[in-house]
Amino acid sequence: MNLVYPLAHLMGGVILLCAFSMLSQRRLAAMITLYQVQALTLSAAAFWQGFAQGAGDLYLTGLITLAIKGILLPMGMRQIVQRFNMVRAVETTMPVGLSMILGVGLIGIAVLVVLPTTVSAVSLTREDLAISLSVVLLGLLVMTLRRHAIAQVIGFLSTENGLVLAATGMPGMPFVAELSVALLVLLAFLVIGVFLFRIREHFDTLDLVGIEEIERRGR
Amino acid sequence: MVLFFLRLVASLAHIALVFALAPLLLGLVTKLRARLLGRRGPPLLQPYRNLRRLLHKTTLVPDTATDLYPIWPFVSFTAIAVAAMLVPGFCLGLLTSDLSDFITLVGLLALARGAAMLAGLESGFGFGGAAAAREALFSVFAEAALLVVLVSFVLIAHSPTVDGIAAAFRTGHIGISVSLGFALAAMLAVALTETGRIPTDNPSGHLELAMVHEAMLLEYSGRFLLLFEYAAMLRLMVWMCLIGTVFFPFGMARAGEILSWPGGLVLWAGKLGVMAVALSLFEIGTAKMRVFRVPEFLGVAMLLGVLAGVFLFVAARIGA
Amino acid sequence: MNLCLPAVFLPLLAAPAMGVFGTRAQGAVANLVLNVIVFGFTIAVFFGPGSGLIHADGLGMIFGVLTSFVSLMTALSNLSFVWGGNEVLSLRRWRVYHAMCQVVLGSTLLGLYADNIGLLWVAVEGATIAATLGVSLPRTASALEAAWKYFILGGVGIALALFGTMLVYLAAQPALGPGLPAMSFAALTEHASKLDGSLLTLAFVFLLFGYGTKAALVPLHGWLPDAYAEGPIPLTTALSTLMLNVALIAILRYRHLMQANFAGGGGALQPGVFLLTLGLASLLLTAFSLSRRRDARRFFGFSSVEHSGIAVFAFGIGGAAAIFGGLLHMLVHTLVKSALFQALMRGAALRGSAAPGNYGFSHLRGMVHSNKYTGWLLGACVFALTGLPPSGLFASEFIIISQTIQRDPYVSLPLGLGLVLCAVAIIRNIGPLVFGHAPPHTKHQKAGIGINLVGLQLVLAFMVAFAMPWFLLHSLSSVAAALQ
Amino acid sequence: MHLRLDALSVLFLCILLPQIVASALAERRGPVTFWVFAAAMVLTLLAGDAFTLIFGFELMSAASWLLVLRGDARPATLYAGIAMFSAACLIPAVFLPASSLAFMLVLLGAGAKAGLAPLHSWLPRAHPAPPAGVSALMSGGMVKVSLYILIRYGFIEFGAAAQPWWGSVLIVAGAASVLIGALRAMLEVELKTMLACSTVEHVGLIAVGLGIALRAKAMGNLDLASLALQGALLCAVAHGLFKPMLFLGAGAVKNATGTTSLDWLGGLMRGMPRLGMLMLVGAAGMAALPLGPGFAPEFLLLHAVIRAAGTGGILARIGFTALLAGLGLSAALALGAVVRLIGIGFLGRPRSLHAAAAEDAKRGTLAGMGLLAVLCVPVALLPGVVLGMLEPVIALLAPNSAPAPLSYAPLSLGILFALTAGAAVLGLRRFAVRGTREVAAWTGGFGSPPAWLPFGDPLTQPSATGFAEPVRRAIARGLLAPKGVDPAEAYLLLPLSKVSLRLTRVAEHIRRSTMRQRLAFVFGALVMFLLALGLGEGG
Repeated sequence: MNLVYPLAHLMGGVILLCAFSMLSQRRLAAMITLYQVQALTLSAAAFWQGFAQGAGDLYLTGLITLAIKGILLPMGMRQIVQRFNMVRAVETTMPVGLSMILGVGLIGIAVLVVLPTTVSAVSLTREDLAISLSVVLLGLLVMTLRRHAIAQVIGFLSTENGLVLAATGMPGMPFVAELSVALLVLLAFLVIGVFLFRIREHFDTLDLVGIEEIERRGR
Repeated sequence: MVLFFLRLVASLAHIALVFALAPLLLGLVTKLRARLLGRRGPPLLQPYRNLRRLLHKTTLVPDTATDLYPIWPFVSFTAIAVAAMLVPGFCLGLLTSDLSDFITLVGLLALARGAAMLAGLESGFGFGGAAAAREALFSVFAEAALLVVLVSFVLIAHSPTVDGIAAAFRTGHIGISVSLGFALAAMLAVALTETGRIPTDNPSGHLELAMVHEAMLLEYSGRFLLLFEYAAMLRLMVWMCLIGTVFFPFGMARAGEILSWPGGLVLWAGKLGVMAVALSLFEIGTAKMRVFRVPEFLGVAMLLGVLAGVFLFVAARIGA
Repeated sequence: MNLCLPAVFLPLLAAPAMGVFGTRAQGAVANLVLNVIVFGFTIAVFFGPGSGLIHADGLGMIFGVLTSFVSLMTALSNLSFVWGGNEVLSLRRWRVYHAMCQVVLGSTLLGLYADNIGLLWVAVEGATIAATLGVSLPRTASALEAAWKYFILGGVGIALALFGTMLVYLAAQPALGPGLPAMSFAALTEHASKLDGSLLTLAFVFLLFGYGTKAALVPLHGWLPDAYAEGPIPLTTALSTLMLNVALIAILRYRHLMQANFAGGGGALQPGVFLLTLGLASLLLTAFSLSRRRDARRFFGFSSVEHSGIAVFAFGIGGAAAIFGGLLHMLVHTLVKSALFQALMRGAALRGSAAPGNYGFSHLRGMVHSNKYTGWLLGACVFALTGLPPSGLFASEFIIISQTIQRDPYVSLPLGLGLVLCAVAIIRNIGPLVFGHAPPHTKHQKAGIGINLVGLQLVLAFMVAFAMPWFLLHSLSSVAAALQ
Repeated sequence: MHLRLDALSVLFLCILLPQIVASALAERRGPVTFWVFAAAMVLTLLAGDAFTLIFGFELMSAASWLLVLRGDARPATLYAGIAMFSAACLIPAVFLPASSLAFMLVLLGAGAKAGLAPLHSWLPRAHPAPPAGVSALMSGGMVKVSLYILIRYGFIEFGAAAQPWWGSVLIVAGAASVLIGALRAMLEVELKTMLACSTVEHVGLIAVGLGIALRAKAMGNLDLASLALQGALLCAVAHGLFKPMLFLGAGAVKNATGTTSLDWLGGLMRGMPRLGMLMLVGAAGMAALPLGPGFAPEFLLLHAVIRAAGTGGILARIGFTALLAGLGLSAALALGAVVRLIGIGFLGRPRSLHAAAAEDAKRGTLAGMGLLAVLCVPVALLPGVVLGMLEPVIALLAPNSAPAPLSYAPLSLGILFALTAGAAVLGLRRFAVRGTREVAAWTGGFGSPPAWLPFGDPLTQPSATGFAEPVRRAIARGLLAPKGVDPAEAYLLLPLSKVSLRLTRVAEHIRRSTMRQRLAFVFGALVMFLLALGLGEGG
């Protein structure tokens, strides 16, 4: 039997699982690990899709993903966590249970939105789409629920993973590699930004409350 | 041609009579009042004497008065005098009958009132100003009441002129209607206010704080005061003629037919006499009211006027 | 031949060089020269629209010229801004600043000329990153904060836009087959009715949110006021005019896809309701946010929110006339806004320094006492924003309102309410700002020759609205008809 | 953008032009804005299509707003708000088909700009702000332009769809304006504010006339319609003449004494006799006294009301009778206000050294006022002729109606006046003692004034406030909101401003939101949209 789609779905499922369990994690280190797993799975998925569709640039995408997201970024973030000794637990703004219920709701919405829409589309991309959409939404949810900049960055990164997943799932979509590179530039700036904030002594902690303080001062 | 001539004569006669009898009327009212109060009272012709005395007095002008000081008496007098020419007395169909629009009449009275108020303010003197302010307050309600009464007249008589209204009413088939009764009451109240009689003002009062009409003229003397006095007498005459003509038009002469004149004259004199008696009776019967009661008094009059209009409508519905 | 390519790539290629070499003065001059050349190219594009991935359709041509013109004006006023020593930046940052100006220009033009949805997305992303860097340049606490906000929110927007873009491809791919055609606006528009309508609708929502973030529609506008207020002011001009336009035009193009699909029975929803919702939200929230601003640049940032809201509203109303009104509104608003920000810069310069933080109304008030001409021009610019005649915006708003009445009378009530409230909130600042009592120790000074640029742009705005040259009228109306 | 000229626009141009000339004379080549303002009004009157009309109207608002702003910044915002509100009402209205909704919008838009109750309270604040010439033009001209739009759309454009109740609404609004305007004119102490209030009153009078005409026309009673139209239009003409005159005079007073507060004036007749005479003419018009320019319109309107009381059911009867009472009330109040203006301001003793030292107005002002005064004469003495000129307009507004001839003949009245006055003068010459003797006025029992008050102690003569006191106590308590505030402000503007304040607070709250909250907005909105989409497509 054809292994293409089952495997693709399996990997998609793993990625979604990572994104979902990020919600439940309280500690930064664990979130980073989850992200790493997610990225690695993604690169695998990219390779697999490239193999399945016989599209060369998907290999490139997978390579980039593996190298940068799977290895470099997690290392960098661990660095930050170590240096700014933030190994301690992240306080979330919302009890984990509630946030997970929200996450389930989001997945439900994603399925609700995607499944009826893609009747005519290639049936297989349908589930891929549902999965990647839920990954995107979950990432956004993490961004809005977490206080620490690192946590938010991770949320953003997982959103971006969802995007790449969708891109790889698109049958024969051109520019996938280019787009993922462009996204990477964005991520790079994001992480650099985090460094900037840390290096320059404007906010004694990355906790965005610092920013909000200035915001409160009016105007 | 003859008709026109007759009307001219009638008009002139009317004017002459009105102007000549106005002081007498005042004298009559004063006399009657004094008698009813058990006093002898001044002679009937006292008003004429007053006027003559004023003729021979030097006119004193306060140094704070402006150049317009002499104007106001003339304006006030002229407005009232013209009103007196317009309101028919003993006979209908005068030359001025077309001019005698009710609203014009109201306007003339307002003009005279305005001139008097300005006269009160002329020399920047406290009592005159206070009196003018009160007069302004009274006039607000008086004018409203008068206009409201007008509705029922015009709707019954289908004519806005006093002459036309009288002509319509004297052809008796309107009969006595409730609304006209209300209208009469309202009109009387207004008349009392306008002519400055008790209960709104006391013509024979001498306390500046209490006076309205007289207080506005305190700074005037000599011939200017004469004009004001004469205007006041004429005003009384005008109102009596107005009420007599509108509500008791029976027996009024026609300018066209000379034979009806004597009857008209007699009846007119009779009406004036009756009204003078009624007025003096009313005046001794009531006391002067506080300034801020007057608006209520006149407000009631206004309400009566509205009621008159409404009842007229109802009556029309019932009749139809 | 394709003249779009040089217009797009000249600034993009020059940017790295400018980022590395040159003093700040040289950078400013180079900036100006490049702008002049690019302006020439954008005009020449009318004769060489070209074809393929990057080519100019009517919309691209018109707004390309507008873009390069505005950025030329900005570059001109840039000279005095740079030489005026208004901004204290290290040389490195000056270089970055000039490079960023070029990147913004280039990527904006790319966004206008791109015929490929992916390319459009890349352009917008590049512009965003450049603008973020620019905003963070002053390195003040509030500037970094603003940049950070801008970056996070803009990043989210960009991610959503990418997702939408991919969905569009997915919707088109069955009909147009895999590969480039399924990403080309021309091809998509051609076969709009064959696309998968329901996917397209889903895509539109994401695109609306993605590009709506760039267009600063409520509730996606969170980044805007700070980003406007904290960056160097010439950049603010670019932000509030050029990038807004790109985003709006992107929304317009996708809206047309959807509308055409709906009309062709492709099963898409009517795009109108989404656009109307966001447009009205922007209008009404702005109306009440304006009234308490104490900083002029934040204030006018919010007014940009209002105006992009109006434009989106017009697109939502639909129909050739309304689209025409919306485009006209964008044109005029671009000119007026850039004039306004330049006038503000000159005014602040008269009051000492044009660096961020010197734009409080209390600091700028009574401008006529500093310089009569500047004061009156400033007043005229602010007044032009209210949309009362003789402002050019009157014409466009008039068209939009009349179309609203005819097509959708009920939404005209909130529209009118929002317009009135915004206009009142804007107009009440003119009195103090222009004629009020100047702060103590204000001397009457000479305004530079450059102040005439402001007048020039105002006059242009008036001309565009009331005495539109026939060819512009013709091409704009044909564009509107094509995109209805 | 094309122009048109028909009888209506010609009439309003004729109303407008003398004012422009007079104001220009008084302002002697006023600022550019002034001319833009004037030109915009003319453009509005000449407009041949909706765009031109709105353009001119808005340009007029904008220019006048700038003029108000230069005069006094405080009312400017309120004025701008009202102007834009009227724009927001008018622009839709001109596009809707003829319907009740469209007419109501026009009524709101034009009425707000014309100062019809309950949207009038900006007028007494904004009109006094700019220099006299501009105030004159705003009060005499701009208001008329708004009424022009009301007439044009109520009678011509929407004439086919007219309903009787349109007229009734107009009448009610007009009556309210008449009452409040007259009452406030009696109470205000500032000269220009008082004149502005009386403008509200006259706008109300015109509106009442128009309303009766609209109602009668819709009910098919064309003669009544034409009578009411005669009244309304003649009132517009007369008001357009005497009100600018009074405003110019007020400006001259301000120039001469530095104040327009009646409580600091007095005895100006000595210092500025010519101005005083011209003011008398205008005042006669404002008080609608016989032989003045204001009486004929009042006369016609009252007759129209009385005639209208005969039509319709019991409600109409009660309503119109009450309306008549209201008109009488306000007519007397207007007389009181005028007496107060002339008597306190120009007669009596000065209340301040400035007033004592006032010198007569400049030649330009006098020329402008003189021009208007001369134009008042035909309106005052030959209203029949003026009405004859109005024929085509009335034919345009109420087709195939036969206006009844005017039953008020000021000329013959005037002759009677002249005869009587002449007789009185001659009689006194003949019989009375000649000459007068100037004596010190009676101090009314007060002590002699201190030396530094050569014209006596101001406190010993009635003040404007005191003069209005009886009316305040007797009437204002009932009709105005507590503390004599205009009811429109107390019950309309104040609540609105409170609401907007609350909303502003909400907006501020949103603006201050932290970044996570802003992210949450985006995310929440997205989820909302997606949810709506999913449900919409699933269901």
